[in-house]
Parts: sequence; structure tokens; C-alpha cells
Amino acid sequence: MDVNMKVNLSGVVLDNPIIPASGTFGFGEEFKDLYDLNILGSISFKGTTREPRFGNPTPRIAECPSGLLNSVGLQNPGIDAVINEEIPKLCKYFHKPLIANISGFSIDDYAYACEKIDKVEQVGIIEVNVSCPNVKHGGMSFGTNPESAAEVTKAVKAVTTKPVYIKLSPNVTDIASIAKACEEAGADGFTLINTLLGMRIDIKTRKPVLANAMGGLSGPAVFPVALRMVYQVYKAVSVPIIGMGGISSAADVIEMMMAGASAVQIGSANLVDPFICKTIIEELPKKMRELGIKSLSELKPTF
Amino acid sequence: MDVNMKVNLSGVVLDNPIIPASGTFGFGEEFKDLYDLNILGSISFKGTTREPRFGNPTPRIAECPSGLLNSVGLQNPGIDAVINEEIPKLCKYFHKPLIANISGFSIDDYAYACEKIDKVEQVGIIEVNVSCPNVKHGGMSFGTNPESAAEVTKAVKAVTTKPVYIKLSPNVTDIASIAKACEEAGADGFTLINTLLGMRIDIKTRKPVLANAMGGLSGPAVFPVALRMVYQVYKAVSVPIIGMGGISSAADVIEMMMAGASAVQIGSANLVDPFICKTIIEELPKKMRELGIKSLSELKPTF
Amino acid sequence: MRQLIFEVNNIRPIADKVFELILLGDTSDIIRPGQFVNIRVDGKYLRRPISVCDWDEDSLTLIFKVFGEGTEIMSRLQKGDKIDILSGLGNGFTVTDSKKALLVGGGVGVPPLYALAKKLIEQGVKPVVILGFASSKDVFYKNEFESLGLKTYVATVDGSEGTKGFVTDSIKENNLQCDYFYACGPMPMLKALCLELECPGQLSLEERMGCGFGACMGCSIITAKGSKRVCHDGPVFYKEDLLWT
Amino acid sequence: MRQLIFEVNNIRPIADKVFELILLGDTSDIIRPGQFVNIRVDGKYLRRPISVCDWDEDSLTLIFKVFGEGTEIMSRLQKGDKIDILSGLGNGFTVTDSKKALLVGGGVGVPPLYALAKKLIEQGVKPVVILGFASSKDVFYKNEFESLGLKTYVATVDGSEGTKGFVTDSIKENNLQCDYFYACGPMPMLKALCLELECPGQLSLEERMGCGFGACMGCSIITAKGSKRVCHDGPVFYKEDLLWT
Ligand SMILES: Cc1cc2nc3c(=O)[nH]c(=O)nc-3n(C[C@H](O)[C@H](O)[C@H](O)COP(=O)(O)OP(=O)(O)OC[C@H]3O[C@@H](n4cnc5c(N)ncnc54)[C@H](O)[C@@H]3O)c2cc1C
Ligand SMILES: Cc1cc2nc3c(=O)[nH]c(=O)nc-3n(C[C@H](O)[C@H](O)[C@H](O)COP(=O)(O)OP(=O)(O)OC[C@H]3O[C@@H](n4cnc5c(N)ncnc54)[C@H](O)[C@@H]3O)c2cc1C
Ligand SMILES: Cc1cc2nc3c(=O)[nH]c(=O)nc-3n(C[C@H](O)[C@H](O)[C@H](O)COP(=O)(O)O)c2cc1C
Ligand SMILES: Cc1cc2nc3c(=O)[nH]c(=O)nc-3n(C[C@H](O)[C@H](O)[C@H](O)COP(=O)(O)O)c2cc1C
Ligand code: FES
Ligand code: FES
Repeated sequence: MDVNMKVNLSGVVLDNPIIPASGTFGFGEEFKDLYDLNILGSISFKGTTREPRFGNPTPRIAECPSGLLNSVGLQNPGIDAVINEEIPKLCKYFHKPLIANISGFSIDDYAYACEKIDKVEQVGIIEVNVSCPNVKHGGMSFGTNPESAAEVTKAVKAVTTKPVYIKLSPNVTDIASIAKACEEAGADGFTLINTLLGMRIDIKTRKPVLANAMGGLSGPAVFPVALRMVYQVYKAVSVPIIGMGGISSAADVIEMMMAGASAVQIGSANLVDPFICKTIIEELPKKMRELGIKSLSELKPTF
Repeated sequence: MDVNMKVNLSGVVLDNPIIPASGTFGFGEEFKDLYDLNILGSISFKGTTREPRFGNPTPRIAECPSGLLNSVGLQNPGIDAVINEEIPKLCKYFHKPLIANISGFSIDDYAYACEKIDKVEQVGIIEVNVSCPNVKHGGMSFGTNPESAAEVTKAVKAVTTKPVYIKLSPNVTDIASIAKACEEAGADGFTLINTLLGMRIDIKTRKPVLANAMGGLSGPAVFPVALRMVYQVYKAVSVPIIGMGGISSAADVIEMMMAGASAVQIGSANLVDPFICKTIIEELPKKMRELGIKSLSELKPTF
Repeated sequence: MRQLIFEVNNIRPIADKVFELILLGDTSDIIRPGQFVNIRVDGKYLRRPISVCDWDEDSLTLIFKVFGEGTEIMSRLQKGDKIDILSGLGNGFTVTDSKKALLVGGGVGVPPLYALAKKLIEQGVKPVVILGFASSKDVFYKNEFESLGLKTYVATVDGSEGTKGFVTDSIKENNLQCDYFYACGPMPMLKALCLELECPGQLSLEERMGCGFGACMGCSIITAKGSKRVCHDGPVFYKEDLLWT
Repeated sequence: MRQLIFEVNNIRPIADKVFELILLGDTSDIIRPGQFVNIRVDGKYLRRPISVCDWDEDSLTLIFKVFGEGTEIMSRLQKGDKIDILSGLGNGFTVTDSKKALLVGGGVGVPPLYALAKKLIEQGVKPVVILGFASSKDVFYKNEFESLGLKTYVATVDGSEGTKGFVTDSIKENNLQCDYFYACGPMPMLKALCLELECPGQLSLEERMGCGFGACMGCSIITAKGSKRVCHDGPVFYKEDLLWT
């Protein structure tokens, strides 16, 4: 059986739905020697802000059952360095449209960075992160109510020409209403989920493991929550969804697409198995044949 | 070193903080032959409603990484049968104050059942579940906004004399504000977390694994989220908290108490290891000595 | 019920993706055919319920099919490996003295019928056995039942062995009569048997389980006698108590 | 960096809760002392980073202390077990030709200094070694360093062996002179060395890691040359680049 892995995100056609998730793949540098990056559907690069950021104090990582907490806090060299240095470097090895992950601390920040990144030819989709739980002001708070999420969407849409995907926070009561508000404000698609806010305490020192006390939970532990939210958003909106949260196998990819995702991102799994994206891309056709799936782009909830 | 495991929940003193969680221990029947139930701090019995309920169609259980989904949907014989049959049976084997877990579909339901259970001598604490994700009307929706949660609290407090603990939902943007509203409405304490709404799809049949599509995620996967929420509620209120969500070891108990819990409940772990509560109660003194903890009731966040 | 450690004595494939697993350990909690054990599998959260196929004082035979990840991991067990099981779960079959008994098994519903057949023989009953599978590559334990001296029929859906069709087709084709039946297999098979066989019988059901010992209400069904837990009040139910919708 | 399967050749306790683990496999990714490997541990999500203590063409020696659950699980490894590691991580030490070199290790910071000592000797440098531990029961590898022909001092915090106090006390007590130092150990030790030793040096840092190969930014520190990832730009840094606050 011939299988077709191509998927379409607002006109940007990917060879396959596998995209390394922002923050777990840097700017591709560490992976380019491991395998040919061009096997990937796309790459969502490390969350970028107007100004350079070091991020939060260390420790920034804590082990959890089937996952980890991180409180990196958007460490990045700033939008100008990303455009002038990181993207050109990455594009020596990767020749497909990129997903540009952008964060901010004010509506103005978002608009500023998105307007700049919109001019970069290699960028296919702008992913607006209104859901980072690891920054004090802005970040997640924009993503936790429909009005502010819609406001960010509108401001970014006003200054960009490329498809704008809003990256949603799972730390909310009603993710569908937030997605709907963003869709009305012009969002071309959604990426979800970002990390679930969590905490660990070191019982020997009686202090939180993370210097920042709380951090974002990711990895297989969050997969059922991510799947549920993708399904809820799928039911609420009519634009494409990039699903993520704990995906670690070809079966997980298919399950996520059956919940309503048009493509997926792989995050934490890259950290513990640097070859996971390659493995999944190789396994997908086999799994598709096993399940009688001819074309990934046909998958959607049938319930 | 002599260690003290006693804890105090609104005047109800428990020999130790270990309480099997509602819905994972039935009415004690299946465990009474495994070990002497009186080693437990208390028992929170299966969620009870005004009328008998069969609950949702099966399958009601789905495997997840480090946890499970359930969509049992409050199967119980109704408040009258619980008072007249289940509690008397349980009290043949268990001679300590019970925690009565009560659910409803209207404010009136809650008040009705709580008023009845308040008269039962063996009940030490009434645990009001405003967070069941597995029932269509009522259930979790009462627990997802401060006003309705406070309204339930007020109604129950008006008809009861025993300490009332509100069992909170983790499926919310801001759990602290809901806890605060309930505290103002008279809540004597809180139990958290109930399950996180999740979903799994069977990729062979392309249908959700659960007949009800979505269910509640519990088990070690949710531990970091539970710990964070216990800490957030601890910072927001001044009444005791019973912490739960993924606890599976004496170390987890101590970590949860360091986050602000005065006692803990053990849920899913009972299902995969029926002796877990006994094991934890035996391990706790050793762990306390190892960490130099003299009295569990002294533990609280030191950050 | 007890939580026990058993040691793998032998594991071997006996049909396509089907393995026979022989465990050594304390079997004293198993008292009736049709009971099951609940097995902890490395890397999985929930245990996996598997019927007891046969047992003696210190050994236990299980037969399982690789279905998903849990049974896949189990299929890689090796002699000497230790596994953690909850033993002696469920009610099991009640042996009756009906003389013209049928034993009807479908797929991985076949295993519990083996120990049941031995018990019936002990009681002087020689049941007729009908085993249903998808295809000849899936057939197992036909010889074992025949070695007990029992007449054993096979049905396969694709007709590659025995009667083409379901166990009910085999019953018709061979004009088998009975005054009682014992069955275990997929729900559609059990339903067809209940509707097509006029005599009374006992049926072992399957349901997704949280605990396997009655604590979580994950496996409840509604019966003529009210709600029952498959793991604890079953898995074996009397035909007359089952409600088919 | 490569992901490789290694086989346990030997594991033995060498001090209180400290184990020496010898692995067989392809070590070609390890090119400098001070590099580390990142080990997958059954049942844990993140890998555990452990320094390379020594290596030759096809074997790798690691020394680790049981600290939490991950290293506890590792301590139960047995000969013949296979483990999944990311090999050849980090920059490692750069051997300089300074003749009066000190090697200073604290606790589980000692292991990487062993391979470094061998490399220095190859280059004709005979460093003096100072090893710091909490107590005599924690001391390991003193003999191994001495067998290389190196003068080796021990300091223990409780004074039960060698100098009572920290490595810096041992340096003072023995009036050790140096024109260069290489160090690995707890942060307070590294800080004290940087402040008290006037000569230049290289220090191997520890930080909680997400990936261990530069992808997650989990292990960043701020240095005089800007932000650096301990796993990828380190773990070895030059003294002059470290900012102590
Ligand atoms: C009382 C009882 C006795 C059984 N006896 C046998 C036997 O003797 N031989 C045999 O091969 N199989 C038997 N089964 C079915 C067996 O339990 C499942 O095939 C097995 O659990 C599948 O696990 P998995 O991890 O491979 O599949 P997955 O689909 O990955 O499992 C996911 C979850 O679903 C559950 N599950 C999946 N399929 C079933 C099922 N059919 N019934 C119940 N739970 C299921 C699993 O236990 C697990 O919790 C029995 C089931 C029950 C309830
Ligand atoms: C580059 C490097 C080299 C190391 N080399 C050695 C060595 O040769 N021998 C040795 O015994 N130890 C070494 N360590 C420390 C070792 O990694 C930790 O002791 C170990 O990870 C603890 O794991 P655990 O599961 O037992 O503890 P837990 O506390 O249960 O671990 C929880 C999480 O915290 C991380 N963690 C805990 N302590 C440390 C630590 N001190 N440094 C980094 N991460 C930590 C773990 O990796 C894990 O992700 C090294 C650390 C680093 C960063
Ligand atoms: C170490 C780390 C750093 C992350 N940084 C970012 C980021 O900069 N921007 C962003 O939108 N998401 C970030 N995320 C979230 C991931 O992109 C992803 O949404 C989340 O981890 C869930 O997917 P996973 O379970 O596959 O990891 C980060 C996650 C991790 C683990
Ligand atoms: C099978 C099952 C049934 C449950 N039933 C109830 C219930 O009736 N009432 C209630 O308040 N919580 C119920 N819960 C939630 C648990 O009491 C607990 O809050 C949750 O499972 C988190 O704890 P854990 O991770 O230790 O299981 C149920 C959980 C499970 C797994
Ligand atoms: S599986 Fe828990 S009650 Fe049956
Ligand atoms: S641990 Fe991931 S970048 Fe260093």
C-alpha cells in the first residue's frame, strides 16, 4: 500500500507531520550531525523574544514520573540575533519552511517581534506563544483568558502576512473558548499544548527542585490531557491544529491526529532520545499500513 | 528518634495522614481481608449521591503513561443505602472517623445528602466533591468557578455541623481563587486534586477508549500538578488541605506535606498495589528518621 | 486474593502471537477454573488480567495473545524472570452435574475452559468442546483438549480449519445437543450463544479493568440482579442474569 | 555524540554507596578526559549524566554514588545487562603543559580526574592529587592514583582520614604549590579553589540536565563570555571565565 504523509498547514505543505517542538531542539545545531534535518516536516525553533534573555536561575529541570518540569524561561539571543545569525545558520542545513516561535511580555513585544520575523523568507508559519508558564509577566497570562489571547492575535495579524498559529496554554478551565476568541481575531491555526504548571520539592533540602519553584510539565505524562484539549479545540474551531504533549511514537502521532491534529510537534522526547523524530518518521509508514491508513491528512475524529 | 505521625484536620485527629481516596477503596470491603483497616488514618468512601447511580457505560478505564483514565461516573447505591448498609458494614472493621465523599447535580442535591450524612456518628469529615469530571450536569462545573463553588459550600455548611472539606478540580485556570471563595463561604478545609480531564483513542477502532470519550487522569503522572496546586491553595487559604494526586510512596507523602498538605489521600496506587497504604504507613517512620522529621504535623512549605 | 511473586518456568509460542506461559509459585489462592490473575508489566501502569488456563500445587499455566504493548512486553519474558501477580481473582466457573455439557471457547477465551474441562472430567462429566478462531494459524490447544479424551470441534472464520464460520455454525453443522454450556470468548460470541442455545449456561465476560479485585467500579455491568463488577462478582455469570441489548 | 548500547562487564562497591561500573562497547566517541555519558535508567524519564572515569578501545569505567532513585536503580545492574547511553558528551579537559599541576577532586568529582591524570602523565606532567571526601568510609581511588606514581593527599571533613577539613585545607597543610589546577567536585569546593589558588585552572561543573547535549537550555550558566550550556560548552570551564557571586 502506498502511503501519503503530506499534510497542509494553512497552505504550507509539509512532507510529513513531524515537527520538533520549540525549546527542545534549539536552532537545530545539536541535531544536524545526528541526521539530515530535511527529513523533518518542519522545525519550530526556540522561543524568541524582542530582547535577548538568559532565562531563569538554575536548577531549571526536574525529573517527574513519565516527564519533566522545566523552568528555562525563554532563554534566547533576541529577535535580531535569531534573524541575523541563528536562522541563516540553520538554513544551511534545513531547506524547508520554518515555524517561528515568538514570545512577549506586552502586546507591543509580540507585534514587534512578529513583524520582524514575518519578513524572513524561510519562515513558513509564525507560532505565537501566549502560554509560557515560566515567565513572570506576560507569557502564560496572555493565554489564560479569551480577551487577552484575542488581543495578541489581532495585534500580530495586523503586522504579518504569514499564517499565525497561537500556542495555547493547558492551564485553563476552558481552552475551547480561548481558541474560539483567537479564531475570531484572525488566528490561522493553533498549537497545543504548552506545558502544564507543576512543582517538585527536594525532600532532603525541603526546597523546590527548581530555583523558580514552579515549572512546566511535559512528556508522556501529559499526553491524555493534550489529546483531550486538541479534541476540544478541534470541535470548537475550523482552522488547523498542531498537536503536541508527550508524543513519543508513531502510534502517538496517529492517536493525536485522530483527535483532530493536522500535524504534531515532538518536544521532551527529543531530550531523552535525540533520534526520536527520525525514528518516528521511519515508523510512520509501517504503522499506517498496519492500520490501513492511506493518507495522514485524512485522519480526523470520527466520533 | 521517636517520630509522631498524628495529624489534625479541623479537630479530627488522625493517627497518621494516610487516607485511601474516594473511588479507589469502595467501602473498604475488598481491603478488609488484606490488612487491618484500623492502621489507616481515615477512609474517604466512594462518592455518594442523593439517588443510586450505575454510572457511565463501559469501558470506563484506560491505561496512560504513569496513570489511568477513569469515567466511572459516581457509581454508588445512593445516600440512604450508604447510610443504612455500607457504613454499618464498614464500621464493623473500621473504628475511626470516616470521610464522607458527597456529590450532587444541583445545590439542593448536595445539601440534601450532606444533611443526611451529617447525622451519621462515624462520619468525621464531609468531603464535598465539586470536581467530578465524569458526570454531565453538575459535578465538575460547580468546581470550575468561584461563585458556584462558594454557593455549594454555603448550602452545605447551612445544614451540617461537621467539618466540611471542598474537593477541588484541577481543571481550572486559578485554583487559589476558587479555594478562597469557598473559604469565605465557610469551608473548613480542602481536598485536592480530583482528576485531570483527559482522553485516549484506540487507533485500531479510531474511537475513544472510554465509552464516555473523556475521563479523569490520575496516578503518578499528575503528581507535579497536584503538588503545585496544593502549594497554591496553601498560600491562599488558612484552613487544612488534604493533598492527593499520584502519591505512591512515603517519600511522595512527605513531599506533598512539604507543599502544604496536612494529610494525604492515596487513590490510583491502591488499584495496582492493594497493599500500598499499609506499606506507606510502615515506611513513613523510617523515612521520617532518615530525613530528621520528628513530627509530620510540623511539615509545611519553608519557601 | 494475594499479591505474589511467580517465576517464569517456560514460555513458548503456540499459535500466531499466542504464548503459553508456565509460572512457578504459590497457587493456593486459585480454587476454581475461570478465575484469573492480574499481572504487573514493567513500564505499564495498570496490571493485565489473564485467565488461569491450568494449575497444580506449585505451577500455573497462562495463555495469552499479544494484543497491545502490555502483552507484547509479556511475550518477551524469559525463564527465570520474576513477575508480580495478584492471584486468585474472580469467582470462576461452578461445576454442575449436567451430563450433556458443551464447552465453547473463542480465541483467548479458550484457556479457562481447559482447567474447567479437567474439573468436569473429575466429576464424571465429559463435555463436548467447540473452539472458535479467526484462522488456522490462530488455533491452539485442540490437541490438549483431545488428549483429555474429549470430542473437540474447531470453527474458523475464514474456514481454513474445521467449520467455516463461528462456533454457533459448528454447533449447527455438527448438530450438537446440550443441556448445559460453559463459554468464554468475545462478547458477540457470548451473545449469540445465549440467544441460540436453549439450555442454561455460564459465561465468562471480559471488561477493561482498573483494579481486578472490586475496588474501583471500573468493570461494572448491569445484570438482572442489579449492577455487578465483572472482576469480583464475575467474570463468570449465569446466562439468565445477563441482559443483552 | 552517539546513542549506543553498552554491556555491563563488572560492577562493584568501592566505598559507601559508591560503585565502579565497567562497561563494554564502542568508546570511539570519547576523546578527552572530563567528558561524560548520559545513561537511560529503567523507570526514569531523564537520563543520568556520569563522568567518564577511564576508557580504552572497548571498555569504559564509570564511578557513581547512589544519590536518589536513578543511581539506586543503576546500583542494581548486573554483569551482562545492557544499557542505553549517549556517549561522548561535553568538552572535557584540555591538557596543558604546565609542569606543577594540581588535580583536585571532591566526592563524585574524583572520577574524571583519573583519566586526566593518565593523559597528563602521557604528556610528561606528574600532577599532585588532592582528594576530598566527607569521611574515611567515602574515600575511593586513592590507591589507583598512587599506582600511577602520583603523590596523593586525602582530606576528610570529619578528619577520619588525611587532613581534617576540605581540599583547600589539605593544600595549605601540605604547602602545595602549583602553576595550574584541574578540579571537579561540588560548587562550594570549586569556588573556594578559584578564590584561594592564584594560578589558572580548569573546573568541571555540575548542573541538572534535561538533555545533556545542548538542546534544551536546561543547564545554562552565565560566564564572562556570556551564557554557556554546562553540558555542551562545558562541563569544563576555564577559571577566568567563571563568575562567582
Ligand atoms: C478476566 C479477564 C481474563 C482474560 N484472560 C485472558 C487470557 O487468558 N488470555 C488473553 O490473551 N487475554 C485475556 N484477557 C484479555 C487481556 O487482559 C488483554 O488482551 C490485555 O490486557 C491487553 O493488554 P495490552 O497491554 O496488550 O493491550 P492494550 O490495548 O495496550 O491495553 C490497554 C489497556 O486496556 C486493557 N485491555 C485491552 N484489551 C482488553 C481486553 N480484551 N479485556 C480487558 N482489558 C483489556 C488492558 O488491560 C490495559 O489496561 C482477559 C481479560 C479479562 C478481563
Ligand atoms: C556532567 C556531570 C557529570 C557527573 N558525573 C558524575 C559521576 O561521575 N559520578 C557520580 O556519582 N555522579 C555524577 N554526576 C551527578 C549525577 O548525575 C547525579 O548524582 C545523578 O544524576 C543523581 O540521579 P538520581 O536519580 O540518583 O537522583 P535524583 O535526585 O532522584 O535525580 C533527580 C534528577 O535530578 C538530577 N540530579 C540530581 N542530582 C544531580 C547532580 N548532582 N548533578 C546533576 N543532576 C543531578 C538527576 O539527573 C535527575 O534528573 C554528574 C553530573 C553531571 C551533570
Ligand atoms: C526544555 C523545554 C523548553 C521549552 N521551551 C519552549 C519555548 O521556548 N517556547 C514554547 O512555545 N514552548 C516551549 N516548550 C514547550 C514545548 O514546545 C511543548 O509545548 C511541551 O513541552 C509539550 O510537548 P512535549 O510533551 O512533547 O514536550 C518547552 C518545553 C521544554 C521541555
Ligand atoms: C476509579 C476512580 C474513581 C474515583 N471516584 C471518585 C469519587 O467517587 N469521588 C471523588 O471525589 N473522587 C473520585 N476519584 C478521584 C480520586 O479520589 C483522586 O482525587 C484522584 O484519583 C487523584 O488521586 P490519585 O492520583 O492518587 O488517584 C476517583 C478516582 C479513580 C481513579
Ligand atoms: S476492575 Fe476495579 S472493580 Fe472491577
Ligand atoms: S542539559 Fe539540555 S542544554 Fe544542557
